[in-house]
Amino acid sequence: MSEMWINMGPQHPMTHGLWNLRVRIDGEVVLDVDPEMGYLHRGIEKISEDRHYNEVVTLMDRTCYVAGLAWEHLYILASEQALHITPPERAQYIRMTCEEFQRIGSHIMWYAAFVNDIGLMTPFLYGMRDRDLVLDLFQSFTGARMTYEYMRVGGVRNDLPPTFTDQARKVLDWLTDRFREYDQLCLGSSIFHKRCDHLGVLKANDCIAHGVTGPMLRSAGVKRDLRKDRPYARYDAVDFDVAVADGADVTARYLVRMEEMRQSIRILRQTVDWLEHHPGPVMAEHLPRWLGAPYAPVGREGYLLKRNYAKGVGFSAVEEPHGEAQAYVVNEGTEHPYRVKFRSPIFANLSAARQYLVGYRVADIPPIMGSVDPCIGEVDR
Amino acid sequence: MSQATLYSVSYDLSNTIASALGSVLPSGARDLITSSGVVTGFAVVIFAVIILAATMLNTILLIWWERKLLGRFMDRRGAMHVGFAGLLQNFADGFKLFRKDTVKPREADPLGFYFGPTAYMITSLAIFGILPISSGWDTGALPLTLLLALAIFAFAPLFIFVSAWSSNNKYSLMGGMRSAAQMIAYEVPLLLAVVSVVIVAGSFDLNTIVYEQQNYWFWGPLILALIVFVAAMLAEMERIPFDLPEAEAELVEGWNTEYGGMFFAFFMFTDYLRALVGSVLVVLLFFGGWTLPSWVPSVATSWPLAGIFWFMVKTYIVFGVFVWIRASLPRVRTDQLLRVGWNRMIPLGLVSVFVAALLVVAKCVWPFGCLPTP
Amino acid sequence: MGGLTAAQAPPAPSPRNPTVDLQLSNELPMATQAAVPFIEIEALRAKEFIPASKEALTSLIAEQGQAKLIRPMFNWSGRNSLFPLHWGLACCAIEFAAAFGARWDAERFGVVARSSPRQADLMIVNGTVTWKVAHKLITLYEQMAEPKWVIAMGNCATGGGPFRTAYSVVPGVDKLVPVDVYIAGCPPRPEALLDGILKLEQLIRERKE
Amino acid sequence: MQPDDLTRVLAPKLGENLLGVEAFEGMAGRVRFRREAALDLFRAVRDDLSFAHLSMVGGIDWVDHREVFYVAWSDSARQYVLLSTDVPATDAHVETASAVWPSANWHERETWELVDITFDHHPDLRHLLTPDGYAFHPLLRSFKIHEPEELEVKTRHV
Repeated sequence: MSEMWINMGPQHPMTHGLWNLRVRIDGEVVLDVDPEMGYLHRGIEKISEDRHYNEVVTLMDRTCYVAGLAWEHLYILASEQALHITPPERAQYIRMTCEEFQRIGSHIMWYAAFVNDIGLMTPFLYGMRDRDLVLDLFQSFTGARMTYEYMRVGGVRNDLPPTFTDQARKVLDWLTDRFREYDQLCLGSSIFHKRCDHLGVLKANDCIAHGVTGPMLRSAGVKRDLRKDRPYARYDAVDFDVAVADGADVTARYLVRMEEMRQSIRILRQTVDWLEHHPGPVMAEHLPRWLGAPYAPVGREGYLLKRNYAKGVGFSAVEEPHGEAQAYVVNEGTEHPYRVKFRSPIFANLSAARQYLVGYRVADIPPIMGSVDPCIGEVDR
Repeated sequence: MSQATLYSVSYDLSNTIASALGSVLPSGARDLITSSGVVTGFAVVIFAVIILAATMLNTILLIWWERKLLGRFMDRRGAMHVGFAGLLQNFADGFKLFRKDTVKPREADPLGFYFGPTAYMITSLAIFGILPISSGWDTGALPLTLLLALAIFAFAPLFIFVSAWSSNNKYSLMGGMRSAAQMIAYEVPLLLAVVSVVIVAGSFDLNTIVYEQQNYWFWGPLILALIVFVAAMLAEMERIPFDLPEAEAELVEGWNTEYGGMFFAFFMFTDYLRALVGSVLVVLLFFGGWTLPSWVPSVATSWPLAGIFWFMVKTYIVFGVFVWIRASLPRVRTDQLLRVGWNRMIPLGLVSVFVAALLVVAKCVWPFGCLPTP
Repeated sequence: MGGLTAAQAPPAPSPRNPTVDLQLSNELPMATQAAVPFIEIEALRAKEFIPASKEALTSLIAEQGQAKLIRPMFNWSGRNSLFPLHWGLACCAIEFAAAFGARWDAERFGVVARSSPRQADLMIVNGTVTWKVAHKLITLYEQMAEPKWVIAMGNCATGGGPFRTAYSVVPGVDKLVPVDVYIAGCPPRPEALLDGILKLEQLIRERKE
Repeated sequence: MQPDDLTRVLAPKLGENLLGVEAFEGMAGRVRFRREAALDLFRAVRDDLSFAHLSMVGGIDWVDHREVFYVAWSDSARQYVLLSTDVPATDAHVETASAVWPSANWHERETWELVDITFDHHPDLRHLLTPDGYAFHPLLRSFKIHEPEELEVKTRHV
């Protein structure tokens, strides 16, 4: 068979989203790849310019739809820096709790999609089943399963319900057992090791040169986690380890993500304990009225009075489930951000696709791309 | 009381119809209708129709069985809402696919595009004409039924490749090439496993093979052959972990990507038909066919059609194991699959042939017992 | 490389709809994909290449006095076995996947996702449709064999949703392909998706085609 | 690492092309430079200050001029640094950073198509997010947001 280009996407079971991987193959060997993005480009950075600070939160949920709360957190941190607002401590703990639960939810979603890529059908269903527990927990205090609109500049929208801590502990206990089962289903199978060991190798130097972050970087042995290296919210107050592996291959990424979920459970046990014993306000005081409204359904018309408050530039970086996400918010003294710029970790991880795909086989593309965990919403924005 | 066989049933039916027709026809025509040649020919047609209907019904039931079983493995229920417990779901799918348009890509070759799936289904259906399902329930005319069944079974990669090539789709082509490579590679270990059974039984006739298992079923001493046979059969049936030709993750739907409507129904149907053949062969070769061990009280086997009943039960259990494997294993890669086939399965098959030869020489093996004396 | 000739050149572009006018036809404006060979579709009904069966079928239907038996059976089978196309656009795709999970189990209703458009009856547009993917969406729709249905899942597919004002977003997938059922929600819960599918079944039953 | 440390290393290398280093909350500092010295600055920041990881490249349209900013991370200092340069709106181009940091490749493609800033000597300056041949630069302030125009709703042809 001579060389040929095949389009894997935009409608292809491998893609987990809307993108096109153009692959040049010779027989079954991959010679070259060219990711083609932009099929889900919704112009979020542009329409943010037309929205209030709190209204942009709505878009953040949809930017990365499997890690909505992490992206809300990212944007809120940058906005608060740009607007010179400090949230109360309880709000910070609630945000941490949200982010860690979101990390578990996102990683379970990754697990479900990834095992489906290597042909395991049952764990997909198990993953979706267990993820629903996390979503139910979110639903108990945000009212939504996936798009929460929960965080606000200066705090969070509402406090947690009184039953939250008990439910959260139950979910954590259940998940601890289930992760053992997940490992049995994957690592216990020699076919899994045959498929995933020494596959999609991206060494630490290449990772750093191509801007790859998150579990992919940690799987190459680089111990970088923004929660440790540049603590935001109250991550300096909780105790956890950074998950690292050596292989730089698909198995290593699997191990890193599974370990991260266990560490998230460890963090969550601490934050849930803290939340149980420290009631308090969840919204900063002395906010401008349009920012402080707890349910913040601020229409454009009623609040367009020109106010005079300090300009500023905000920058935040968050260890999102997929890697390092960054936001850059420019505040020019109006109700709308002047410019919002986001850095998506998967954007960088996918841009290095040529480094970790070329030389492998067509059958290896789904596991490798599955281990990258692409979420196209945040790539295209 | 002579046991009713499928052929005797169809012959009686044919005879009844012929004499009924003959009584209303003029004498010249009556002689023709009731002549033994016409009655026999008609009996063969009835015979074929019965087998065809039973096979189709069984295959559709098998799909239902897989869907329900797979659902239970996955902590859900599977088809529920069409018919009782979803029993009619597959009929709905079938009717719908027959009604749907068949879209042929302009660049596709019409001959191969339509011929491939049709021949694939017809050849696979033909296998059931010669497989015995109970004592006397077969054509009974062939001493080499097993060999013939496997020969027809081996046609499939050709037709798959023809249809994949002529759909003019890159994914189809890759799926077709994988399929051909895999099926041909696993043909050899499959036959080696079968040869070990044949050596012990001393015959290619499936009736004889079942008869030879009256003292002990062959899966015990020939466990190696069973493993090789099941692995090779999984590859031939293209089921997980060997479902590379239709590996959903990378090759959209594999070699049937371009097929929709009726021809897609042919493909789906034939896949399960072949799964049925695989399960039936496993039961016949290793699990005593329609017989039960001698310690089972005779009340279990003394009623009519008991042989068919137990045969079906065994077949569905064996297929359940295939579904279990599907629910719990990932998919392997093409090169790994071929390497396992040539490097592991063939040596194992040779060892099992050797074991079978020892078994024949020893005649009696503890704890299984002795082979029946002819 | 084909490229654009003068005759094919798009009309003056607007920032919102940068591509040429999208029409439902076999001749798609594949301006951005001139180099990629493009399989054009030729619909062949099953009865056309088996004329005998066509004759038999039509006479049978005629005999049955406008379909006492055949049509209800086909209608029953069509509405009870809807195979959606397996593709994910955006947020709703996750809920689409959740609907196949253990808690909702869409397979109870005979809904099985197929990866190939040839084998799908139902296109569930689960997410925001951008102008860049509009061509691909129409191509996929055309690749599906009749009879086919479209469900617009979520606010984005229904009318643009929160991205309605964005420059790159199609304000509703019904501007590209005919839609049978709209499901509200951002994203709709899996129950809502199942409800939409059951609504479509009802629609097929009432249509009596 | 403080802004003074940045100045001490960068000033001898860049001379007058270094416009200043400001403090920036949560970062090592914000380095303003003239675009002529872009490559020298990138090399100095990567090699001498060990900011080996370029995270983000973005552009801002300030109507009268445009700003390009880069965010880089240093594993040894565990800090980010922000580099920014102004380019005139009529002649918006700057040297590519992808020769120094390969990760800049896609970020610069995105900035080129959305903010209309050309990156000289970029290896592969194609459209990334917008369709090929898209003639607009949506993140410019002159590109207005408005409700979509009415389009014809497709119905099923019976």
